[in-house]
Formats: sequence, C-alpha cells, structure tokens
Amino acid sequence: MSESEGNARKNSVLVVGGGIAGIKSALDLAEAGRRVYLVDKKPALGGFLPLLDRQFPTNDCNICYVTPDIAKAGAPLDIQSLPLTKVTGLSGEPGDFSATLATEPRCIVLDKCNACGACLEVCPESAVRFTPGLDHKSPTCLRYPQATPTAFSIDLTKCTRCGKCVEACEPGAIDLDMAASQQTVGVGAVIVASGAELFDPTPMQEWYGYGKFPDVVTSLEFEQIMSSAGPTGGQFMRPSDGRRPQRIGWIQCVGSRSTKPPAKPYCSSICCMFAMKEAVWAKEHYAQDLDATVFYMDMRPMGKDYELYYQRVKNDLGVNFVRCRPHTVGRDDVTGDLLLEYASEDGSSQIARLDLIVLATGFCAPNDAKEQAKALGIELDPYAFVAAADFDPVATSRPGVYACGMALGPRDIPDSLVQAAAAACLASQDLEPGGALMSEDSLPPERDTRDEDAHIGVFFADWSGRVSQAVDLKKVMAASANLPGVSHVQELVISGGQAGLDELVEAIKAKNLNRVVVAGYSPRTHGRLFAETVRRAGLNRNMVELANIRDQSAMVHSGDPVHATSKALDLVRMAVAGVTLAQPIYSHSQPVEQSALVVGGGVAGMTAALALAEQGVKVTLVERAKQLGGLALKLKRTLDGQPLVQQVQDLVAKVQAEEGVRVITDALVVDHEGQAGAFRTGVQSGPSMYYQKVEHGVTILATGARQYQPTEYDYGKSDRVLTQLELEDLLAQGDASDPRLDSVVMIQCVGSRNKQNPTCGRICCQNAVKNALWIKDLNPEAQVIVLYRDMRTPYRAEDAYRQARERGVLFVRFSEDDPPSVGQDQDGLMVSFTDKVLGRRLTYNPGTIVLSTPQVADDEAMEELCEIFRLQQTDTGFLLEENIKVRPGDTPAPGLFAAGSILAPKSIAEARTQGLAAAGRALTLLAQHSLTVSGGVAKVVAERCAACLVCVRACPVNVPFINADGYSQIDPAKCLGCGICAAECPAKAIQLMGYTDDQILGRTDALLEGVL
Amino acid sequence: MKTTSNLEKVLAAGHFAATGEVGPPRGTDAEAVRKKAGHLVGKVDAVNITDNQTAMVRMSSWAASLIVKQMGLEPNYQMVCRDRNRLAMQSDILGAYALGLNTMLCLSGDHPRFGDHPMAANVHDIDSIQLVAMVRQMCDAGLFQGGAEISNPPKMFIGAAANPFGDPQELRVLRLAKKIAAGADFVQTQCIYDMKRFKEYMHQAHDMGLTEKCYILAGVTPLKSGGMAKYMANKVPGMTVPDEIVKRIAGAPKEAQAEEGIKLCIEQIAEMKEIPGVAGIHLMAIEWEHRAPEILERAGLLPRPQV
Amino acid sequence: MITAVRKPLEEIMGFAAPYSRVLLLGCNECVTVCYAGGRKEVGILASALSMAFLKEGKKLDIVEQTLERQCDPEYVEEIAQTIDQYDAVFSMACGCGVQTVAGRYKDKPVFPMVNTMFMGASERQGVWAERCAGCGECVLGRTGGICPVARCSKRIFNGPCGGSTKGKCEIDPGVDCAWQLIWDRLKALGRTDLYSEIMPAKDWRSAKDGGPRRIVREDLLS
Amino acid sequence: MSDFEPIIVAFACEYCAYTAADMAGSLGMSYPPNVKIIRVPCTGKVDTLHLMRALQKGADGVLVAGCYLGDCHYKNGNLRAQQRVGYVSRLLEEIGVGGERVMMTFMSAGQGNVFAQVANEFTEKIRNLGPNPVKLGAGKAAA
Amino acid sequence: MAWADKLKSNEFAVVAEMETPKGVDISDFVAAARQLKGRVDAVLIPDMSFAVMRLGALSGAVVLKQQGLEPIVQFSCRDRNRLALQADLLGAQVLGVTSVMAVAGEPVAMGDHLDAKPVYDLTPASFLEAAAGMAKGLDLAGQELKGKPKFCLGARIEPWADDAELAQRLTEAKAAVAKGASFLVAPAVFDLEAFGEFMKQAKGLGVPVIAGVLLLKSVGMARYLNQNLPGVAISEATIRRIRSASDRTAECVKIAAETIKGLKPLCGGALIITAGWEDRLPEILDASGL
Repeated sequence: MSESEGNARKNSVLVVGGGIAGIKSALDLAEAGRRVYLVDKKPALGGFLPLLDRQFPTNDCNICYVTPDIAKAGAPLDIQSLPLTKVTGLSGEPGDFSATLATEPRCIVLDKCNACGACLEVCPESAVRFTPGLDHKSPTCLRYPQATPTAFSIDLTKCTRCGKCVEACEPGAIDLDMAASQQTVGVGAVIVASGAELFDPTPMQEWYGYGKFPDVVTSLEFEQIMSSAGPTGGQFMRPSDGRRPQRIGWIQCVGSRSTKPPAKPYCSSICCMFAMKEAVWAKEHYAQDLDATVFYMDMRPMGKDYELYYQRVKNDLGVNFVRCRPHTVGRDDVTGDLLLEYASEDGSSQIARLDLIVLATGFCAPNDAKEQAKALGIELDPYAFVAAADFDPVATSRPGVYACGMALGPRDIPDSLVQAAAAACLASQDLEPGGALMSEDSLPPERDTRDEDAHIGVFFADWSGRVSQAVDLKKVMAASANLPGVSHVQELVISGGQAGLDELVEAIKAKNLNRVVVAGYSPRTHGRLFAETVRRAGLNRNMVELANIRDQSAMVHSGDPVHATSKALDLVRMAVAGVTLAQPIYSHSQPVEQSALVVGGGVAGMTAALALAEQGVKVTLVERAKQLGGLALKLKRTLDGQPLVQQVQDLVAKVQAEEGVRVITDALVVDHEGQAGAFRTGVQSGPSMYYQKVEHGVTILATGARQYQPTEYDYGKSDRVLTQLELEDLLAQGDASDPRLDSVVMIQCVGSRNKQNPTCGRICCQNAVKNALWIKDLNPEAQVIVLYRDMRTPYRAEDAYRQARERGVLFVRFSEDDPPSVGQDQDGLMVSFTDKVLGRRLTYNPGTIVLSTPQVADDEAMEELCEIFRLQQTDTGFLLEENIKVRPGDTPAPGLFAAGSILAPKSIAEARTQGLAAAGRALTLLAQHSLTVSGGVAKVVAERCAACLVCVRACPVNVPFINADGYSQIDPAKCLGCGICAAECPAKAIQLMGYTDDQILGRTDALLEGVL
Repeated sequence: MKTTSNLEKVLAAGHFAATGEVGPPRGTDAEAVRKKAGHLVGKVDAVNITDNQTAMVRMSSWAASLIVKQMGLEPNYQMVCRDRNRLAMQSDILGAYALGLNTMLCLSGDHPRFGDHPMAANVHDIDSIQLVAMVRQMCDAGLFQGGAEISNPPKMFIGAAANPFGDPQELRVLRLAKKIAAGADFVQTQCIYDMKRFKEYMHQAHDMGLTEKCYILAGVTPLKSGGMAKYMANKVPGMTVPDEIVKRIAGAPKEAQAEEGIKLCIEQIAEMKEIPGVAGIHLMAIEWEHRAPEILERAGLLPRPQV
Repeated sequence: MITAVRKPLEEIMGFAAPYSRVLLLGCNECVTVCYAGGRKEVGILASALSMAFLKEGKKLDIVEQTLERQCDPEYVEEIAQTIDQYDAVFSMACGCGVQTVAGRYKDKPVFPMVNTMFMGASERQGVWAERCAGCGECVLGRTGGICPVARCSKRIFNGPCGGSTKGKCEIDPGVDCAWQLIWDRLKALGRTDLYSEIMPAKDWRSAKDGGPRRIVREDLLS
Repeated sequence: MSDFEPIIVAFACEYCAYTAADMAGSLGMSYPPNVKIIRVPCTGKVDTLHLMRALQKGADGVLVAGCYLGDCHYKNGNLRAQQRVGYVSRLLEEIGVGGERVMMTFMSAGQGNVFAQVANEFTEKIRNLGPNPVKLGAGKAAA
Repeated sequence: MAWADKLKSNEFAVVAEMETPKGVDISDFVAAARQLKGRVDAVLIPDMSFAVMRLGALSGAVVLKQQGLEPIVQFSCRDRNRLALQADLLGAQVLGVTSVMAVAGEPVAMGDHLDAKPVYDLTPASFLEAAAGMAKGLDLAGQELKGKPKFCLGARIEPWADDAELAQRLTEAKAAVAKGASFLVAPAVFDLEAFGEFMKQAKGLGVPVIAGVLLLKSVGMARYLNQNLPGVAISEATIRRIRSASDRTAECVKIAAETIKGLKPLCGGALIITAGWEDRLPEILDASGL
C-alpha cells in the first residue's frame, strides 16, 4: 500500500445503504472533511423517503429540505456514490479495513443518459427500471427528481437483448454488454445503514384480502394514490372501479406484533403515525367528509410531540379511532363494499363497511440481511436486524463497524437521522483527526467587474420538470434574451451532483459573463449554492440572483399556464434588474475555535464531551449539580434489563480522567455572546460565584429534563405509593421477601397525556415493563398489575411486554375519563379501576402502588437557558429544534446543537445516541476551521451621514456608533444585516449590501416597467 | 398712610377686611357693571375688577373700575401681564391713577389657550412679580421701568395674588415672599377650600414674618352646587378641594346644595378670622354677586367699618 | 437643532400647480435629523407629489437633490449650473435655507416645503421638543439649566404661576411645568438660593424684539 | 373595468413570509399570479420610499409581509414596518390614491396557507378598489 | 485618604467590588475601572475570595489607583503569615493604598487549589491590631518601624443565619471596631426590611456599615444562592419578577438599583458586587440615581 493510499484509508468511511440515514451519515462525514463511499444495492440512492408523498408530523414534503444539502454550499463534498453495489467482504481492523465491493452492471452509461425515458417506452419486457406507480417494490419513481444518479438502469434478468432500447437511445447511453465489476476500497470505518424492507402482506391474503381485493392496498400504495404525480394523476380514486372512496379504514399492525409467521412479533414503531398522516392528508386534501377510521390495538405516537398530533387528529380533524383486533376482510359482491370484521374491546364481533382498506404494514429486515452481516462480520438480532448494545446503541458487535437507521430496527426519520449523525461521529473516531476543508485559497482569484458593462447570463434550470409543466419556458427564455444587459441565455441541466453546476461555471467563463441570473429555484434553499458556484467561476458571490419561478410561479399557478408564464418573465426581469445593480460583497472569514462548550453533565452531555475530546476538541463541560451524571444516576437498569449503575459511573470516571475535558460542576451559565466559531459564554461556579468567560467554537446543550413529581394518587401521603424510580431503588436492594413487592399495581401516564402535560412520556411504558419483569425475577409469585392507556413498547420492547404477560403480569386498560382511584380502606392501601371486559369497577389492596411519571421540561431552567442562548421552547417546554423532522438536534442558531432530554423525554440509549450525534454535528462545523462571515451588512456613506443617531437608536444589536470623524460607523463583523438602519436613515447614507435601495427600486421598476 | 386707598385704611386700622369681585361685561353696557356692583355698595372695602378674566375679551378693567368708583365703591383695579407690554401697562397705570384709581392688583393672567382668542400673541413682556416691582418703582422712586423720571408719580396700594395650593408646594410660600419682596402691600389668595393646608401655609408665612410686611386676604368662593364642587376639585389647575367638602355639598339634596355652600363659606370665614396673619377675606362670588351681602351678613362682617 | 414639519400636500400642490418641472431641494442638516427635509423625505415627497399630479393627468417633473446645507451660499451655489432647467425650486430646508436659496436665485420662484417650527432637542426617536427661544440672553445658569423663556407657557421669570399642578402646566397635562423642573433641579443642585432672588424684567432687545439680529465677528471677516 | 388585473408588489421577509410563499408553492396552494414578491432580510428593511415608489410606478397594491409581532429576528423590524405602512397609508389618503392600497400582514414561515389566503384576499380587495388612479392619470397625461 | 474622608462625611458611600483577573490580561479590568471613574467613592478589591487564585489584590489596587479610583484592598489571613501580611501592609502604604480591610478568607476547600496549605496565622482581629500598631510605629514583634504608616481600616460582618449567630457577629464587629476598624462591610442584602431590623441592632457599632448589593444575573442564580449561601433568602416575589421580565438582565439591574436606593436611609453605604459583570456597574449606578 502506498503512503497516500494509507492516508486515504485513514480518512475514509464506507457507508452501506443510501437511504436517508446513509445519506445523512455520508453528508456529516463529508462535511467534516472525510471521504465517503456510499454504496446501495439499488440503482439510485434515496431509500424510502422518496416514496413518501409527505411526512408526519409537519405534513411537509421534506425531500426539498434534505436534498439541497447534497451539494452543500457548492463545496465539492467527497462522496463517491456506488449504486447497484453490495459489500462482499470486510477484513482488517478499525482504522484499517479493506472492503470488497461488487457492482452489478447498469447497462447504461451514466454520463450519457439524460433520463429521457425513450428506452422505457420501447422495452417489451419492462426490463428498464424506472417505474413510477403503485408497485411498491419498484426501486424508484420519477417523483423523486433528485434521484442520484438521474439515470435509468436495465434489469438484465428481464432483458431479452432485443436491442430496441439501444436503437431508441439518442445519446447512445445503453451498453448491454456492460460487465459486473468488483473493487476493493480501503476505509477506516464502516457504517451500516442498509435499512429495512416493507412487510409484504400477500401471504396473509386469507385474513386481509390483499391481492384478492384490489381495494385493499398497503399504506405505501395509498401514498401513491394520493400523490399528484402518482398513477392516478392526482385523482383520488380506488383501484377497483375508479370510484372516489368515501369510507376508508386503516388496519394497524399488519405483519407486526403477532407471533404467527410470517408476521413479526415486534412493533414496527412508525406505522401508527404513518396511518394517521395518511388519514389526515386524505381528509384535508381530497374529501373533508371522508369517513376515515383507524382500527388499532394501541396507538403508539411516541416521538417528540407526536401525542399532540394524535390528539389533534382524533379531536379536531375528525379521524375515527377504533380500538379492536381486526381479523378478516371480506367483500359484499353486490355493493362492492369491503367488510372488515373485528373484535371490539368488550369482546363482541363487529363488521365495518368500507370502500378502501389500507394495511399499515410493518417493516422487516432486508432479505439479504444475513448475507450482508456475514460479509461485514457483524451479529444480527433475532429478527435479523443489526444487533447493538443498549449503552452503545449504534455500535455493532465488530469494532469499527457502526449502524444506524432502520438497519437497527424500525424507527422514524428523526431517530434515524440522530443515529446517522452518531454513527458518523463514532466512525470519525477510528480515523485520523480531520483536516481542514476547502478554503478560500483554493478558489480562483475574484474578478473585479465593477467597471464592466453588464454581461448577464440567464440560466434556466428545471430540476424536476415542475417548471416546464406550468410555464412556457421557451417563451420566457426568448423574452429574457431581450432584457437589457442580458448577453446569454442557457438551459441548465442540474441534478444532485456537480455536473450542472460545472456547466454553469464553464458558461460564465466561456461567455465572459459578469452577472448571472438562475431561474428555477428559491434563493432560500439554493441561494448559497449558486453564490458559491459563481464564486468558483471567479465572480463575486453577490453577482448572482435567483428568479424563483419554480416555487413562486410554476408551483402556485400550475393551473394557469398563461399567467404562470408571464409572471415567470416578470420574476426574471426583476432578477435581471436586481443583478444589474449588484455590487460585490466581500465576506471575510474568521477562524473557528477548535473547542466546545457542553452544558449539562448527564449521559448525553458526557457522551458528547467525550466524543469531541477524542477527536482532539477541547471541551468545557458545565454541570449545574455538584457531580456529573444527571438523571441516570437514579436509574439502576437499562430497558433490556442490563445493570446500569456501573456503566454510568464508568462514564463519569472516564470524563473526569479525560484530559481534553475540563469539568466545571456546581456551575451556572449566565451569559452568552458571539457567533458560531467564536462564542464567549459566562459561567459562574461555586458559592464564590467565580465568574469566567469560556471561549468556544461550538455549543452543545444537554441540560436534560426533570422527573415529574406527582401530586396524584396519594403520592406523598402514603409511603406505599412510589414512583418507578423509587421502585427501582427498592428492587436494587434485591430483597425478595419484602412484603411491599408481593403485590404491585402500576399506574401509567401519571402526569402525562393530560391537560397539564399533553405529551407522552415515551419511555414510561418500557420502564414499567422492565420493573414488572424485575419484580417477577425477584419473586415469581408476586402479583403485578399494570393499569395503562396504551402500551407503547416499540420494536423489541414489545418482546418484553409479551414476556411480562406470559409471566403473569396483568395489563388492564383504563381510559382518560375513567382513571383508577387510590385510597385507604379497612384493608389498607386500596386501588380501584374499571375492568373493560367485565364492565365493572374492581377494588384491590396491593402492597405497593407505583406511578409511572414522565420526564418533563424544567420550565424555569429552560426559560432561562433559552433566553441566554436566544432559543425557543416548544409548547410543552422542551427545546425547539431547527426542524424536528430533518434537523433533529440542530437548533436554529448556527453552531448550537442539543442532545438528550432537553429536546424530549429520552432513554439512556437515546441520550447516548443523541450525545454522539450532537458531537458529530459539532464536528462538521469545527472541520471548517474558518467560517465565512457574510459581507451582506450595512455600509455607511460617510459624506452623506448627518450623524443624526437614528441608526444608533434603531439597531437591534447596538452596532452603529458615531465615530471620531463624526459619522456613523458599523462593524461588519457584528452587523446582522437586517437593514433596519438603512430604512430609517433620513439622509439615505446607509445601504445594506445585497439589498441596496438601487437594487430594490430597480426590481420594482423592472416589474412595473411599461405599466404607466 | 401711603395712599388714599380705602382698603389700606381699613387694614391699617386693624379691621378684618372684606373685598368683593366683579367681572366686567362682554360688551359696552355700563348698566351691567352697576347692577353687579350695586349689590356690594357698602358691603365690602373694595371690589376687584377683573382684567380680561379667563382670557376672554371684556370691558377694560380701568373703565369698569371708573364706573364702580362713581357708585361710591372702591375698585381694586386688576392688571394682567398677558395682553400688554410694559409701555401699555405703565401708561394705563398713569391714566388710572389720574382718574382716581388708587388700588391695584398685579397678576400673570390666564393663558390665551383657555379663552376665546387662543390665537392671540401671549405677550408676557414681564411677569407678575416684575409688574409688582415696576409699580412699586413707579410709586416710590417715581421712575418708569426704563429708568426715566415720572412727573407726579402715582401712589397705588399694590396688591398681588397668591395660590397657596399649586405645585411645587414648597415654592408657594417662597413665591409669596418674592411678591412681598417685590413690593406688594397686600395679597389676595386663590379661593380656599382646604383649610388644613391653608393653615399650614399661613403658619409658614407667619413664621417667616411675611404677615407683618403685607396684608393677606384669604380668598373664598361659595360653592353653588355639587357640580361646581366637583368641577373645582377636578378641573381647575392649582386648586384643591378636599373630598369631604365635595361630599358635603354634593351629598345635600339638590335644592339645598346652594344653602349648604353658603353655610360652608360662612364657617370657613369664621375659621379664617382665627388664623394668625389673615387680615381679611376676598369674596369671589362668581356670578352670584347678589348673594354676597347675605354671606357677609351671616359671617358677621357687616356693617363695614368707616375709616 | 432647528425643527420643521412638512407642509400639507394640498398647500404644496398649490405652489406646484403652474409648473411642469421643479427642483426639490433637500438639506442634509437639521431638517434631515428631524425627518422633515433630508434625502429620504425628499424622495417621499417627490413620489407623493408626482403621484398626486399624475392621478389628475398631469406629469410633474421633479428632480431630487440634497445640499449639504442650504443656509450657506457656497453649498447653494452647487445648483447654479442647473437651475435654469427648472420652473421653480421647492426647498425642504428651514426658513433660513429657503431664504438663502431665494436670495441667490432672485429670478427663480422658491417655495418652502416645510413649516419651520422651533429650536428643539430630540427627546427620543420621533419626538422633538422646544428647548430654546433664541432670546439672546441666556438665564439657564440661574434656572438650573431649564429655560423659563422657551419652556414656561407664560415665560414667567419668577414662577411658577398658580396653575402648576402635579408638575404639569395648566395649559396641557402633557407639558411639564418648567418651574417645577427648575425647582427640582435647583434642589438637586443645592442651589435653591437662586430662586429667592427676583429676576428683573428682561431686556428683550437681545431677542427678536430688537429687530432682525445678526452676529458679526470682526476677527473673522475677510 | 371588468378585465382589470391588479399588479401587486409584496415585500416579504425571508425568515417568514418569503418562506411561507415558497411553502405555498411546495404545498401546491395557488394564489393569484398578480402578487410578485421582492425578498428582504427583514420587513424593517422596507423603506417608506420603496412603498411609495412601487405605487408611483403603477402598482395597484403593495403588501408588506413580516413575522408575527414579537417574533422578529431583529426585535422589532416588523413593528417598524407596520408603522411605516401606516404612514404611507395616511399619505396615500392625503393625495387621494387610497390608503387601502398598502397593507401589512404577519405570518410564520410554515404558513403557506396564510400567505396564499392573504394574497387572495388582498388581490380581491385591490380588484374591487380598481386600478391605481395614477395609472389612469398617466394615460391621460400621455394623451 | 479620600475614603477615610468620605466615611467622616457621614454621606452614603458607594463602593464597587472589582475582582482582579485570573491571569495577567488586565484589559477588561482597566476598561471596567475607566467606566467607574468619578462615579463611586471607592472600589473594593477582594483578596482571592473563595480561595480562587487570582492576580494579587494589592497589584489590582495599584492598577485602579493609576486609573484614578480609590481602592480598598482586602487582606486575607488565609494565605499569608504575619510576616507576609505586615510586609504587604508596608508595601501598600508606600504605593499609596491606604484603605485596608481585614478578612479571614474562605476555606481552601471552596476554591480551585484544594491542596493549598491554609495559614491563618493571624485572625482578622489581630490583623487589625497589627495595622493599628503600625500607626504607632511598631510591628507585631515590637520592633520600631522607620516611618509610621497610617491606614483606614475596615472589617467584615460575617453572614449569619439565625439570631444567636447574629448576636455573635455583632460582638465580633464591635471587637473589630475596638481594634481600629472605621467601617464594616455587611453581606449582600436582599430583604431590606430584615436588614433594617439588623441595622437597628447595629446602631451601637459606631462606624458606618457598608451593605453588600449583589447583582443577580438570572433566576438560576437566585435559586442557587438561596440553596447554597447561608442567610440568603431571595423572595419568590423577586424570583417571579425576574422570571416574568422581558429583559431579565435589565430587571436584575433594576432590582440591584432599588436595593441601593432602599439602603440609603438605612446604613452608611453600599458595596455593589457584580461577580464578573463589572461592565454593568454603570447601568446599576444610573438606575439607582447615583
């Protein structure tokens, strides 16, 4: 091995699986300056996400949110994506692996394919893979315009080599003789993100009728029916007769939570939210009078604020929920109605008449999971998902190999993304400490174009074809060519990769352009990308303007092509006018402090601190209490029953021993200033109130939550009423003869899912099951009753739940409006509750009553933290993330990340994962070594300034001052670029760069040209 | 005796003085003046003739004063600083004295904003204290304000006004002292309702020796109704009316409110007689001149001494 | 600072009616600071005026320019080259500026666009209040730094009058009683003795009552 | 004029309203094409002059769309914008162009529906008001 | 001795506390000092309070003196024996630092050098005696000094938690006054009423009492003080007030200013303690009308 090869190996990671988790890991690593091989066995990256029309709980289509990242900031991220590729072997050790990769032939040359679809049309055998439509097994569909790569592939198993496609292919991209290939790559670590597969309900035809009745569809298929780009072309109709469905039923847990094969015993975790989202979307967008019903056993919306979503869906949006066991689907052949038979909660059998049934199918391990595990040398759990330990939740059995996302079992997108970031962080630790990313020096010198006449190039980019569907692009292009200053008009083919951007760079150089308009995107999402691109062509970053004809014309006026076209031209004209008057903005960069402040010394904070320290980052860890450990100090066992105390203590010891981590306990954060890369935070510690300023480049907030202190159920009045934590203390004493443990009644949802605290505690159910089993371990004869509202035991916690039932733990459901009551009677402590099956109130005298209480936001502390760091709280008091779906753990403030229960209730494993993830996110920022400070700031024309002080008074951050020369001066490093001073200035002496009055008025004038 | 003023004579003889007030009409009807003043003939020692009171144009003070004088009643000729500059003021004083007026009161005057000519120039060439000083200089030194000699200077009994209740409180006695220092012979106060505070004021003035240098006449105005009591309490700047007084008047039956007001007035006059330094009262029976004799009678102030 | 407010548009439109091309001339001093006639206000007035006329079917050509100071002849000279292009000059300066411009360009109609108000200070952003009457003989040294001439409604030198209530002037509860302020300040300074002195009648010759005033510094003449 | 199609200039804060407008796009909610957006970093940047100029050049209505009061990224930029809109509105009344032709509105970034709704309502309102009288006068002036 | 004169004037004294930096970069220290010039009667420089090692108090005092401020320097008995203390006293005198305050010094265990050896050779009382003795020209060993240094001496009234302890504190304070202290510094006041009660009892001490005013920074800090500092009881009303303020820091400044105003009729002066937020001292002074 040559030296450079070895260096590359030490800086490279193999990511297996190109779904959202794999992409996220790859991006985080690449942003941190690593080389990534991203392999996927399918012809294109993307995984499940592209198949979904939109995602809960925001009901957004998040593809748009995630994908601009793929060419983040225009910097060439070192990600080599290898579709149609599998890993066949892995040798070596952490830091020095060799992986063998086998790639199937695509039979289409990527560089030549323009995805025109001609091959698909001519192929008699449908061997060309690019099938949109209802087939949920199809690898991808056209609705995923950002698919990487945007090219077809040919399935050789179906190909008859008739050659029609070769003839039809204009660019000559088809090569049916392409051979399979193999290669070996050297990497320092591996991340397994190979995802899961949807459960196929076909074998359960006799129960659910899938495959027998066309109007029984899977949830993914239903998603397609709703999609405007789906097979029905946006028509909301049922497959059998094209009728608009009026009554739709969702059947939950299809293929999950059942011990009868082929169904899986575990809970697939996300189908509940998935079904609710579909029901809401269908009701809101297609038929408000739609009768939507969810047939379920337990509703399990357990993510951050998902419970609120559930309550809204149920109470405000009118979706029906029926708790039952659905078992058989039949059909009334006269009416064509589907008949769903189910056993209701009181045991009676009922039938529901429906037009359409959606099976909320679960997820299972990929069919090649075992083969892949063998190749990678890692262990699987009993359900063929990758096995991981509770305290090391993204580490596999093989050092140097990590896993994330659905590869570890079914989970939702935020959880997958957090795991992805965590895995990326751990993978980094096996590599050499990262190097600096691309800097300004690597860019060509900037041309000074101020004295030149405008040579404007207008580029039209229609990534998904959305624009041309509504706008007559040809017409707009022709008209654009006549606009003043425009010397070049071109159509740009931009995909997720670099190619289109390179084309832009070339055109700027070849046509000697000095200003650029890109029509097609929102400046919000793509502004930075194109600014960086024109910079690569030697222009100032401010010499490009985006005409947002996609979002603000094509998408909103899709039904009105005439006006959409004229508005598109208006938008282009405005952009041309704006860019004509643009002046160069010079940004300056400032070094990023290679240090971090971690606030909160619980498991999440300690994990983050250690992970950063191991990457050579200097960490200051601030903890409010006198010792490290947080809430975890009170826990004795993990959810899967492993002892915990030692592990937490070890973690504390490790942090304390780590040289790179400076621990300040008994400390409060009292002030905070600066920006990403150069923060200064005031910390006050000890009774001396010793005040020090900590300088740091990034911040991780991990101050956790507090355990709810119940006032309900006689807590505090009787020493026999405990919380689960107190029960754990008792159990840890291990006294099997303790009479208090002879009979125990647990009450769930104490202090959660009510008016005061509408959220779900997320882990209280699992805790109850854990402790119930622990009691049974100590005393198998003990009687344990769990009073619950919904048992929420995702994935393998379901096993423990089942086990508990098998071992005699009684689970009795109560409803919110009929809760149990606790008191004293002649026999001592008494609890009474309604038994739904018997239909009457029962009274019971247990030895102990245990209340399952949630973690809740420490309101007072959170308010203060949010004020100091200028962040916001959610309605339930936890920290508000940048975007709970696609940016979990990122805050709206650059350089500030969050981990653990500060965000929502978290288990130890989740806290660990989040700590790692936050560290990983922080590393991507630190890897930049210097951050560019935007030059889009207010500038004073000294000779115009009347020193009137208006700007001094108006500035929200007190930046302007009247200098010794008697005019207003504004420090560009401190200016936020809001432009308030510029608007208030009575002498018009202040201009906001990028938004000068000339530019704004120029746009207005261009828009209104010829009106008068 | 410095002047021929009847008021001065009464005061110098140690009598408890009583003065009244008449506002000239907004027109040329001399009869109106005579009618109002007629009620007071023989009942008061002098009667104040207001000068464009509340910044409304009225018959000029000196002219109305002459009419009153002709009725055998001593006018107290009022002059405000709002409408004339020092030339006009001095020439008017010379004229007034020449026609037999010998008692005058120097005031700042209400702001034009309150009157019927809010657009008028607000002259204020000099202020009231400076006016007192100017008149004092004219009388005693025989000099015009500008310094030139006056041939046959006037001899005026010079009065000033004082408000014991305006803010800032602590300045009230000091300002009184200033007026006296400027040369005021007598002072008439704003109408008094808050006896407690007035007593404190007088006590302080007495302690400072001001009452020895100057005669102080306490202002009284009978309250005609509960409405008037409330108006005085809430709307008139620099005026305090204690709650219990408002309650007392407003609490009486509608038809008995006027009588209750007179009763209160009489009680207060009685009280004032006992306050050290109070040399008399100034009865401002605004548009109620016809009831003044009754009040004076019931207060035991009639008949007036002849000096 | 001299404060001013823009004249009602109706009055300005009356001035403009006979003309088709005018120079709208701002001033970068006092009137800029008090938002009456700086570059920004020039722009706003130009827009409003041209809209108001255009609406009536008349195109009024308005050229905007802002001078450093309209009360200095050298700055006013800057428009000498171009002034012939205009039918009239619309000055947004205070009365001093308008007169300087009118004095320099005697054959050109010059109109005031603002009403010049008073010499005031900025109490806070957007609020200006009168502080000096330019009386030519400053008594602030004896009144605790608060001017009875500019700030007492009755210009009383030996105040307060009887109408002072709760620190406010009798003419308006929104106006501070100057003498209350003076008294408070004298107390804070420990100089209440200054009050007991009677301030003599003022010599108003130093104010405008002595006729139009000018200041001549012999040593600076050239 | 039955075929009158108003031209509406919308100044939108990039933090909220501009994003909301994009959101309207990605949610496929339509609003009248009459509304053209100019992006600003904060509505506090929108100068009285910008509002006036748009109307002077013939816009029939001007919309300023910022964050909810209290949510401004720059403390009170939106409040300032609101005050300026009020000022311009009074000025337009004074010259007879009509104070209703300018409007301030508030929304959060996720509210694509609100943007669409406001755009619809405002367009409708301006449609009912009729064309900017400046435009009509300009025709006369040219004639 | 401007401070001594101030004390004699019987006017309300305003003293700011300024900790020396931990390190040798005194730029912030000097910047804070500049803002205070002419605005306070003196600046108190703690001597490594709570046993956190910092730039020596005396050096800090000299820096402040150069900035035109009147320093009062603390001498802690924790870190130096009687030789060192006396030597430093002489040093202070020749450097023009004449206002000196005796403190015992908090236990080493509270600070950042847990292994340090605590000295406690002298007590604050015996330190005062030593300083007073120097004025007569003698050191503690009875040796004659060349020149007689004169100091304006002060002592602390240590915090108390209950009445019994208070009585003892008063006795100690009396002793300090007897040994030559001409001013006393009391702990931070959060409850003016309770402090008023204390001052009634402290009347007999005969020297001005300078009460501490600690700038709160947050609700968290208020809670922390309640939990960890003896005798401190910040009311729920105050905490609620901070919590509901739109600008918490500004509210805390207001509270401190109100406390100072409230102290004016009660005692001889206020010692404003900002614990690292010295840049806010001018705001507090503004708000309290000083």
